Amino acid sequence: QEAAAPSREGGFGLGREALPEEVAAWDIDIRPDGEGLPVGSGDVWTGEELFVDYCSACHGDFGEAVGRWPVLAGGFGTLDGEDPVKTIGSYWPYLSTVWDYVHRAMPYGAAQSLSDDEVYAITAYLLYLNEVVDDDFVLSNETFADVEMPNEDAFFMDDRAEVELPLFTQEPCMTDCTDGPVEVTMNAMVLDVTPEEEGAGDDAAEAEEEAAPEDTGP
Amino acid sequence: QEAAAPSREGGFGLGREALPEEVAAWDIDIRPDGEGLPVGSGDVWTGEELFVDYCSACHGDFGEAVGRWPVLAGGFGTLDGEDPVKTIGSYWPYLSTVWDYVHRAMPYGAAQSLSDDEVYAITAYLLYLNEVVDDDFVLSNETFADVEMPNEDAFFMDDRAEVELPLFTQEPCMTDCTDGPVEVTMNAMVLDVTPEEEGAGDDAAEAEEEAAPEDTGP
Amino acid sequence: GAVATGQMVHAQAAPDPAITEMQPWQQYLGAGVDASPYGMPSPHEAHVIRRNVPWLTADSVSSINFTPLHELDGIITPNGLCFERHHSGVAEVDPGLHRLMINGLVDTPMVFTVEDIMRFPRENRTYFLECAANTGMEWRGAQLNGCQFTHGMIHNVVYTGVPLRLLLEEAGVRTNAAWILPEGADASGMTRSIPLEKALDDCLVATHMNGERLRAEQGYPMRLVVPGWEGNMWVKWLRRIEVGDQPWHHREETSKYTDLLEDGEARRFTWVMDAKSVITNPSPQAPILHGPGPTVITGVAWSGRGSIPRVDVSLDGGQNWNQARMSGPSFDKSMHRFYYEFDWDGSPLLLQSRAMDSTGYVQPTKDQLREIRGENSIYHNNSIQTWALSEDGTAENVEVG
Amino acid sequence: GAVATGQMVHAQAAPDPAITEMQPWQQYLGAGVDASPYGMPSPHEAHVIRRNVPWLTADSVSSINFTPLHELDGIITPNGLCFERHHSGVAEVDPGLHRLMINGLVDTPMVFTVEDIMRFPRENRTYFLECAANTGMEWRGAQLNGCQFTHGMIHNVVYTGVPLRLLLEEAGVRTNAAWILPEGADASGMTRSIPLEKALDDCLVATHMNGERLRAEQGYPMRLVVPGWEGNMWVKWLRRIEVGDQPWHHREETSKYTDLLEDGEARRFTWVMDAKSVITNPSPQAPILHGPGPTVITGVAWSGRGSIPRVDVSLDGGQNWNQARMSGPSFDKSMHRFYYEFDWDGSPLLLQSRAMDSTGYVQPTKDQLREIRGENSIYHNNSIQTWALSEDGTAENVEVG
Ligand code: HEC
Ligand code: HEC
Ligand SMILES: [Ca+2]
Ligand SMILES: [Ca+2]
Ligand SMILES: [Ca+2]
Ligand SMILES: [Ca+2]
Ligand SMILES: [Ca+2]
Ligand SMILES: [Ca+2]
Ligand SMILES: [Co+2]
Ligand SMILES: [Co+2]
Repeated sequence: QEAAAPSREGGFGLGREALPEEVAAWDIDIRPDGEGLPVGSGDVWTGEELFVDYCSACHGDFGEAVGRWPVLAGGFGTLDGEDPVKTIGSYWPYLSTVWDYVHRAMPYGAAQSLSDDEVYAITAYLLYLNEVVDDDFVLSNETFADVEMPNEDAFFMDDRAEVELPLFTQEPCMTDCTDGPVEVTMNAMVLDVTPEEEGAGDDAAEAEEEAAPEDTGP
Repeated sequence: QEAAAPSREGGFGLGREALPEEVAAWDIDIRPDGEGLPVGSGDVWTGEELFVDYCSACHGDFGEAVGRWPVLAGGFGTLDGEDPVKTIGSYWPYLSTVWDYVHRAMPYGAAQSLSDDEVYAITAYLLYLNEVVDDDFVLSNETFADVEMPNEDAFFMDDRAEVELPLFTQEPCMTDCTDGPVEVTMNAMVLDVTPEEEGAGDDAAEAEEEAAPEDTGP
Repeated sequence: GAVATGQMVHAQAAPDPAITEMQPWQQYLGAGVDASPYGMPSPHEAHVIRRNVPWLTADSVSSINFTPLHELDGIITPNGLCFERHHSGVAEVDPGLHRLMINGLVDTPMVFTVEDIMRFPRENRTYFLECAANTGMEWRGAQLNGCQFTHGMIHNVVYTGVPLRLLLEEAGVRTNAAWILPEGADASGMTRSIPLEKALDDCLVATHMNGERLRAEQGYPMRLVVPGWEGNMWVKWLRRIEVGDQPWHHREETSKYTDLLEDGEARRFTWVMDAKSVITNPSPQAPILHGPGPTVITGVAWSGRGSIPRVDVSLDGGQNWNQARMSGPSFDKSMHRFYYEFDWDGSPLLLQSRAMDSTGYVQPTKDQLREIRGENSIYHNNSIQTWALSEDGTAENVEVG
Repeated sequence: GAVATGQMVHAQAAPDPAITEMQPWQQYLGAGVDASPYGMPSPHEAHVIRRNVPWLTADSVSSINFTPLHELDGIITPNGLCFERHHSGVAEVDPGLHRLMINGLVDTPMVFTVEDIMRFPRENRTYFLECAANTGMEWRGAQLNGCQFTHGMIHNVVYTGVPLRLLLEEAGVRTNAAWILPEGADASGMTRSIPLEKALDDCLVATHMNGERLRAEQGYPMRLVVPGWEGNMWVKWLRRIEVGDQPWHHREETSKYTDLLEDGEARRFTWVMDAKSVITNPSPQAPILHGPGPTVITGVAWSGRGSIPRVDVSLDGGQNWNQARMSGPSFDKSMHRFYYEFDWDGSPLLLQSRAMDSTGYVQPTKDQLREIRGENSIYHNNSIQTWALSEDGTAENVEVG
């Protein structure tokens, strides 16, 4: 590999200092400890109204989702089953992520169109839908720290280095590696969910319900 | 560099033997020693008629060329001057090249449409235009070997290895390499023959006559 | 046809008209040099395209398409065929209005224009970008019938870019800094937390791919390059980098890109892409049409931990293995091409490839991975793929046991 | 602006609306993954195209266009921008009707289909292809104002192909064979004589370029690759290879591609491309727009005799030289990228680059070449190029003395 492109002592003097207004315009990220949260608040009922107006067309009135749009509520107790339903309530470890994401990216197609108070209200409603708060809850920059997300402790740091690497870093077998000849145990052609090369075969669409694993989208 | 893709002793057994008719259909190349020439013949006057019909629109009745199409005749004594005119007569070392090229590629846009006798006749006419033969000459596979091209002996094998490499393979100078500061001696903008990036500036077209060096096409 | 090494397989009864008859292109003039200022593939290759799987996502805007690996060779993915994954569609950024801001734990918050970025020293590096969800549809069994769909969330590109380190040095990183948060200018405002150590090591702010400016769908005018790490982190349309002392745990590193295990617990921050390989030819979309005899098996392999000195190929579903021939340059965290030439006798085969990377890591079987991770983790399926080749040369995505 | 190393050059009076106002792409959805099955560059890069010089040739069909070197970075030329040189236009060959014949001094004359070729072992190699006439318009003085036109008859591509050696072995080359004559399937029936030694050494019959199938204008479905040798020999739409004991002295190696010297004699068979380099940025089509201060000079260098370990850059027309920084992989007979970063003080400069190849050959000045070759040889002008950079950042093609 070639040498890295050289640094210059004291920098190159390129670019310019960002003005405070500019940083304020773009610095919208929120952290689990609440860093980044603006002053503001919103209650569950206000949130419900906003959600029905702006969100339910895709996510359903109760976060149950319409069609294949994301499910936002429920799914408790499914994570260790056959068909895990990962929602804000069942899966998300931090409340800050909800506020940050709704504010930055939703409603889909009109990102950053919600006011801070609206985001507080919608987030409160999403907590309510997920049974994390009662219907009289008011989410604000001040109550934010009181909310604990149910699944926070289920996350742990990548441990592949300890758990997998020793297993998978061994001299590979070259001959007679299996107990005799191997057999086919499952065929993709049985499922028939692959898009056809030519024309509009609607096999795939038909197969959706039966075959598409929940939430295997990238 | 990686190792070369491996040969296989006795070959791979891929492809198939070409049939004689197939080789005959494609094996059209002619060599200076006449190898490849079909039996046939044509005279200068027949050649003139064919040339006027099929070739003169681009190359002119006498090979003098129309516009920027290639000049095919004349140019004698120009090779060591300021504006060399390289034609069949002034430059080409071998007669076989004329036969091969006219047969393979001309007339431009209707390649390989001429019969062998037509190619013999046209080639005879091109030799006549270039003062290599008299007007009663008949070119055939048999008279072919009698023709000597005037400039044959002017060609010699690439001698850069001996003439240039020793000169240009020396430790390069890094400081004070010239007799003091250097000056601009010629500017491209004076010529103004570069196509414009936007729009149809016709500077280039205007500049053609004055600036385009004869025969610098690639 | 009979297998015949070292002797003619076919004999020709009559002359082939493709030879004895003059084809139009041998006689008439073709298009001139002003016809295609920016060229496109031959019309005969019109089937070589990115394809999407409509049922995978709710719409085609927050969705993915797939690189046609089975139509490519060597290690470079042409820009027009690099798979796309967007969360709010292709941002059509006007480069004159694009800015890159660095803020947070820095001495001076900074703003750079595209032109500013082009004044820094730059590097040229070849890296694969693999979506962590590549092969994700295959955890529970053989599902999609074609390596474009099973393995096509990957591309391999030569980037030209400025080391992120130089830009961070320009702002002056504070001593308590430990993480960065790159952010995209698209409507999804894509963000990921990346350890500062990686940011200062080999990340690039890329402006060019495969020689030309970045394509819009790959982040024009600038994207982050995070060598060897999952594609979602390679933030496109990069507009801001915040420096901080803690990770942000944003949506793409909590709701998504965490790996759910069978007991309901989940790995987070699984950044590195494990070593992986796939046979691209033959494969379900690229059957063997020539019958028995000399046959080229080829495929690609890569590792987020280094290079790929070796790939093995099995014809019998993993019982026995043969070392493949590696071809083309071997770069760290880049795709590698392998070939295995053999005489096919026309009998059914179970084709597999197995990559070994420069750390000695050997690509596992799907069962080995399932043992540790279950079937619900979606991401990071780097297991060995099996294609069942039948007597007629067609290939199918299967599992074996 | 003042030159200021290590301190902010610009201060911003008022907030930049590009930041404080929401841009449409930050809010609304862009195109989905089904919009561009084969992608194209951003509309903002629509000026990055191959260009031709209408007055150079009688028509645009037997003509040439030029790679926009000043818009590219790294060493790969994207397929859509590889310069084109045709003698009868782009042959639109139907691959199903394409054949490759080998005849002449062989044990068995052979016919191969495209599919047959794909069954041989193949290699991946990166090579430059330079037309021998590249820079040919500059022999008598500075003429064309832009490196696209002065140096753009070159591209650098990763090829996948079968060693020609394997195909010749299949036919069985007779002991008296010494030359081959590759022939194209286009209407010019392009032919060149190549020594058998080169044919058996490193020539490829290429089927892919930069990962995908060859483009029509580059010889689809197969072209000859003749590493380090002049582009005219890389026969496109390759349909036949005759093996013989003498060269053919065909039109492209007598009338053309012979180098006329001042005394009227001419060199023939000048195959190897000498070491060469050019600064691509700044250059006449790519002025410096940012004013004084940190500036990146970049360019490309190559040699038909090996690799390029070193390029020097002069700011004063060749009086003094500075070693440039090489970047990207260094392959034999491939393009190399160099950078020279410096602080421009805003004064006029005379920019030059000088390549040194792995054999120790140093790129000569134009006067050095003229001394030996005169001004009439058209081909093989590998001399040092000068750009005059003025105070306003524009650059002009000049000669110096
Ligand atoms: C037109 C459809 C649509 C509308 C309306 C919409 N969303 Fe979404 N939502 C989506 C899509 C699509 C995604 C996934 C985006 C991606 O690919 O990253 C999503 C993702 C989400 C997620 C993350 C889900 C997860 O599991 O990671 C949340 C939370 C969310 N939306 C909340 C909202 C809220 C709140 C609103 C209204 C203010 C809203 N959405 C309006 C389509 C919509
Ligand atoms: C429509 C224009 C046109 C016509 C008609 C035409 N030619 Fe040409 N000729 C050309 C062009 C263009 C070239 C150069 C082709 C190339 O780029 O290789 C050429 C090249 C040649 C050359 C080689 C010139 C050199 O200096 O290398 C010869 C000889 C020639 N033509 C002979 C003929 C003959 C004989 C005919 C008629 C049978 C003919 N041409 C008809 C356009 C034409
Ligand atoms: Ca922040
Ligand atoms: Ca399970
Ligand atoms: Ca907790
Ligand atoms: Ca012959
Ligand atoms: Ca002279
Ligand atoms: Ca003689
Ligand atoms: Co991960
Ligand atoms: Co030459």
